[in-house]
Amino acid sequence: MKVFRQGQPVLRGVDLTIERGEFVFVTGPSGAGKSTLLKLVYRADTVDDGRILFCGRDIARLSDDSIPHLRRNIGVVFQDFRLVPYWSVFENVAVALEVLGLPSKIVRSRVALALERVGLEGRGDDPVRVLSGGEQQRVAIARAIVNEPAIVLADEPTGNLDPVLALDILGLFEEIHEGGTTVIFATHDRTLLEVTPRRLIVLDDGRAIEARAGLTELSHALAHEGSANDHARAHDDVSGPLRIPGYDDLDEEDALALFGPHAGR
Amino acid sequence: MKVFRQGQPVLRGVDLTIERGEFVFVTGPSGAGKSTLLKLVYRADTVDDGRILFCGRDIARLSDDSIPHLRRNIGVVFQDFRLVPYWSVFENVAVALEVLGLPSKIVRSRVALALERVGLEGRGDDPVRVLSGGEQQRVAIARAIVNEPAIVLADEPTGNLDPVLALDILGLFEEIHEGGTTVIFATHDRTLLEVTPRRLIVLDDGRAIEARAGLTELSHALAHEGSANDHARAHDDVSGPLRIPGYDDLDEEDALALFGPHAGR
Amino acid sequence: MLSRALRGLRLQLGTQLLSTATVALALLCLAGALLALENAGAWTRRWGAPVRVTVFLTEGADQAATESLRGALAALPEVEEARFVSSAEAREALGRTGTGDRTIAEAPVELFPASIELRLVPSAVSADRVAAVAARVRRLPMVAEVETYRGFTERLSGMLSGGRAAMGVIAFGVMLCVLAVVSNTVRMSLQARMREIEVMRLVGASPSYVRGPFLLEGAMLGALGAAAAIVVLGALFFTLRAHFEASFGALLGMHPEFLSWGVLALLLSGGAGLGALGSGVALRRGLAQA
Amino acid sequence: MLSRALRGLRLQLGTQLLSTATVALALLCLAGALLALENAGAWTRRWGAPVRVTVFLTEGADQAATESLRGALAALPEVEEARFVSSAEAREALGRTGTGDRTIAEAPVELFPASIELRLVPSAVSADRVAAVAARVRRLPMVAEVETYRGFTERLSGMLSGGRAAMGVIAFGVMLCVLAVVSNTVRMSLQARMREIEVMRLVGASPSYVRGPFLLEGAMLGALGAAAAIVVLGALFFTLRAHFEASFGALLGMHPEFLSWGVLALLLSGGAGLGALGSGVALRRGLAQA
Ligand SMILES: Nc1ncnc2c1ncn2[C@@H]1O[C@H](COP(=O)(O)OP(=O)(O)OP(=O)(O)O)[C@@H](O)[C@H]1O
Ligand SMILES: Nc1ncnc2c1ncn2[C@@H]1O[C@H](COP(=O)(O)OP(=O)(O)OP(=O)(O)O)[C@@H](O)[C@H]1O
Ligand SMILES: [Mg+2]
Ligand SMILES: [Mg+2]
Repeated sequence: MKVFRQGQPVLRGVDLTIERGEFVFVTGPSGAGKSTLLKLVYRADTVDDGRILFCGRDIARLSDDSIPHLRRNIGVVFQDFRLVPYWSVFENVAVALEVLGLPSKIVRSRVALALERVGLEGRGDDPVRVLSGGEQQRVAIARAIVNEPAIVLADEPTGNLDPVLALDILGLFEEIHEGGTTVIFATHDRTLLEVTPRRLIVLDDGRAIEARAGLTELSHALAHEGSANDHARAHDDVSGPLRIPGYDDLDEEDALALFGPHAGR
Repeated sequence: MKVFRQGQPVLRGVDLTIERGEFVFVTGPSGAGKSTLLKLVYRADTVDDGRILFCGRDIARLSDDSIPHLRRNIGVVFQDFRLVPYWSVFENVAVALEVLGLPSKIVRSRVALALERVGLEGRGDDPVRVLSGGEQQRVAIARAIVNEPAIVLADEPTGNLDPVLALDILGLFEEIHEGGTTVIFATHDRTLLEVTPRRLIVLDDGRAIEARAGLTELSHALAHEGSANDHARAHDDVSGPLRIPGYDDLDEEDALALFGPHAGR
Repeated sequence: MLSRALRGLRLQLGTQLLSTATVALALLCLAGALLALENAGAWTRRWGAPVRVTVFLTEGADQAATESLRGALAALPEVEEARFVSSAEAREALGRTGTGDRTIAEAPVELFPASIELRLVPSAVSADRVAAVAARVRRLPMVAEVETYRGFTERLSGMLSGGRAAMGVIAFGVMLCVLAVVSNTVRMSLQARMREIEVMRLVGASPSYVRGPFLLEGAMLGALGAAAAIVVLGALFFTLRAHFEASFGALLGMHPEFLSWGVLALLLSGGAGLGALGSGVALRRGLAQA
Repeated sequence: MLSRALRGLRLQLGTQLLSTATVALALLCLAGALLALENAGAWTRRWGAPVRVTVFLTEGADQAATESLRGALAALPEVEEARFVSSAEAREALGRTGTGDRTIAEAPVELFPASIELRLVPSAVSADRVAAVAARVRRLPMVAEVETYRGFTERLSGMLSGGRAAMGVIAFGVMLCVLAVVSNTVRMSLQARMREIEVMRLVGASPSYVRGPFLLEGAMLGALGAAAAIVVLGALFFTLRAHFEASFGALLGMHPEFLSWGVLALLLSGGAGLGALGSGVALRRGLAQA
């Protein structure tokens, strides 16, 4: 449960389990708490009540020292991009590898690859300040995927892209997902929800409703407040854990440091 | 014509006339130059070649002293919001009225009205830093419309909003338009283009293609590169004027100062 | 405008306090230099001008003639006071200034000629004028010699005015530094707020509308810094003066004075001006960008 | 890490230069205070210790006995040099130090007793030790009186050590100010770059990874400021000294010295340390937020 304003919790009674290697859409009206949910996962914010489990560990109770290890395994596309305006495109993407201490040769080749994947080849030297909205968004995406994290959290990653490019980018996330990465994709764009029959979580009024088979059921779920649809489950006001279980591809040392074999629930 | 990179002009051969009180959609792929086109109109950027006429005056040749007068008649929703993070919602909206020197009582009531129209009543005291993406976008919209300008330029004003809210906001712009305001609305969102049969300008590869009747023809135009469609006109590489003629509702003194009767073409 | 300026100060209180502290330190340097300069000036006036002339009388000059000479000398416009010093008094005075050498005190009185000590009006004299008076007096019958202490006075005066010039150079250098620092500080504290300026410009604020509160803010910041500097310097000065009055007073032969009200007012307004100037410079950049 | 720090310096060159200038001014104050303190210290040592003793001989003391006395005095461990001053020499010396009074030069030689001037080893003496020696010497047959200049020396010494204490207080105050200003300046120049810190934290940089280059940057900035301050102070000092050597040298009785290499190194490392400290304080905030 997360409360910002007295008596109006943003998220309450959210009880979700996201399996390793899943691809989940999160949607819901503006201000429903999508970004807040993602923030809780990468520990930019902490829950007021309840638990978030990642590999059996409660993220909310991670020590400050472990947060960097957590974040290195999570790639985030921020809704407001969070780029450094006076850094070049290259520097903005490379920073995600540099913090891992990789040699600059590897950094260069992997950044170039990531920029190519988002369609920004040859723009590496421009300062991000001068890029168009869509281009900045793609820089943010490149940064999130460049270190091949275990989970990618994408908060509205196609909001500034035209439909064709949005589908391309969705394809990119699908590709990443095929490599075993878990993707949590928050979006408003119904077109995207329509094209892929992925698991869908609708946040509304602080609750999570599940709609498993795309838009038709979503409309249904929204119209009937999730009660008439047998795929959608409305939850009580009881806070429960959001489970995101362990991954094999965590880098060994971090995984050990973070999720030791004796770490209980 | 606007050139950022040698040999690759962003806009070329754009020859548009937008009538007083029109409602125009501008669309096109990411990086096509939509934001740049709008920037040229509110003089955040200047053309390298060609003219932009507003009430018969060339905006590109306005003296620096006249720019504020121009901007007071134009409300802009910026793609990246351009809000001051540590100001409250109220202050961010009120600034557009304060620069006009309006008394604070009027400022308060008009800001409250604008916030109500975008669905943010009661959020006036929160710093915008803590707002969700969609809420920030609505603050930006409120600021653009609060002083009832002659033209509203909206750059991707629904990118962070859910479909229902996006339609609401489109309705808000329609409402403003009905009051005689010219609206230029840049968007990627096909749903919005579908619901209203407005004039549509597609920017692609530096040229402007007109598609007058919504999405069907737009798809057509995109597929055939604008040549097979008789509503769409492809232009030569010749730069021409973008005309935005005079409005009656300009505030008298500014209009005089800016667009004196003897001001030629 | 004032309310907008105050709002700015309030919102960025931390940063503003930091800049005020920096400005205060810079101005403290300046005020300190000025203080030293002003006191050095007073000292120079006190010691630099030839204000003392000793007229040595011939041996056995009679009492009445001596007295009439003293009267005549006292009547000169340049002379403030003329005092007769007898041989015995002279011996005693010399014994006092010596380094405890009792021998002088035991020397026969005749060794020390009587004299008339003239104290001149400091404002009325120049070295030339004194030399002319000395030449005239020297020709009188009872006068053995006239000592104008010219060498000593000139050396001291040269040294002091040299010191004063050095102080002036330092004060000027400090002033330049302070100007740079104050305007830089205000600039830095503005840099964090470029977004505000940009937004105001984008919604159609005229440059002067944007500039007003920021200039006022800079001026307030500068004045505050100056006030803090004055308070600190004053506290330091008066504490130290009370403590070392005796010794330094004896050494310098004068009472060190704090900065005059005029200079204080100048410092305050200078601080405000510098703050506004710094804001102005910073704004020119910010306004050009937005 | 160095390359990242250098990149930071390069990207924000303007701001960084501004802060360096501010740091330099602040450290200039400190270095100036230290310079004054060091010279005052030297002056105190030079004038504060009773290093001169005059042994006045009785009239008509014979040459051989005087010479043997001189030898005995010179053999004392505290005495560096013992010099015999004849009556004629004493008269001449007194005439020289006087203010042009020719009378003394004409006084009979007998008035001025012969003496032995002792120069003591400054490091070996204390006021008590000198008093003890004086008492012992005074009991010798040929000695009329022993002058230790005690009153004068004590007053001067008290005054000087008072002045030195005042300087120390000022230097300490300046140091506190400088500490505040340097760390504030580095903080301000960091504030514009919080976005960088935030981004690095969000992509999983450990606090120490973020901190490293910023600390290094702060240290380089502080050291650069200190170097600038030293260069400016040095230029000022040597120019002024060359100019006023003669007059001040005569007045102070010593040759003013520039800061020693040790103090210079201390200043440099102090500047670097302060810069790093300022960065550290700023970062603690920044890291807490991100
Ligand atoms: N730090 C905060 N303090 C107060 N309120 C907050 C804070 N952070 C978020 N909120 C509020 O919580 C609500 C949910 O925010 P959140 O960003 O999660 O919404 P969202 O689902 O991402 O919406 P959008 O689609 O518009 O981005 C919003 O009303 C927002 O104003
Ligand atoms: N100041 C600049 N310097 C260099 N290139 C620039 C500058 N401003 C814009 N560009 C480039 O011009 C192109 C058009 O930018 P613009 O912002 O107009 O695109 P857009 O149509 O708004 O795209 P989007 O839908 O992604 O917002 C982009 O490739 C952008 O990188
Ligand atoms: Mg959000
Ligand atoms: Mg754009």
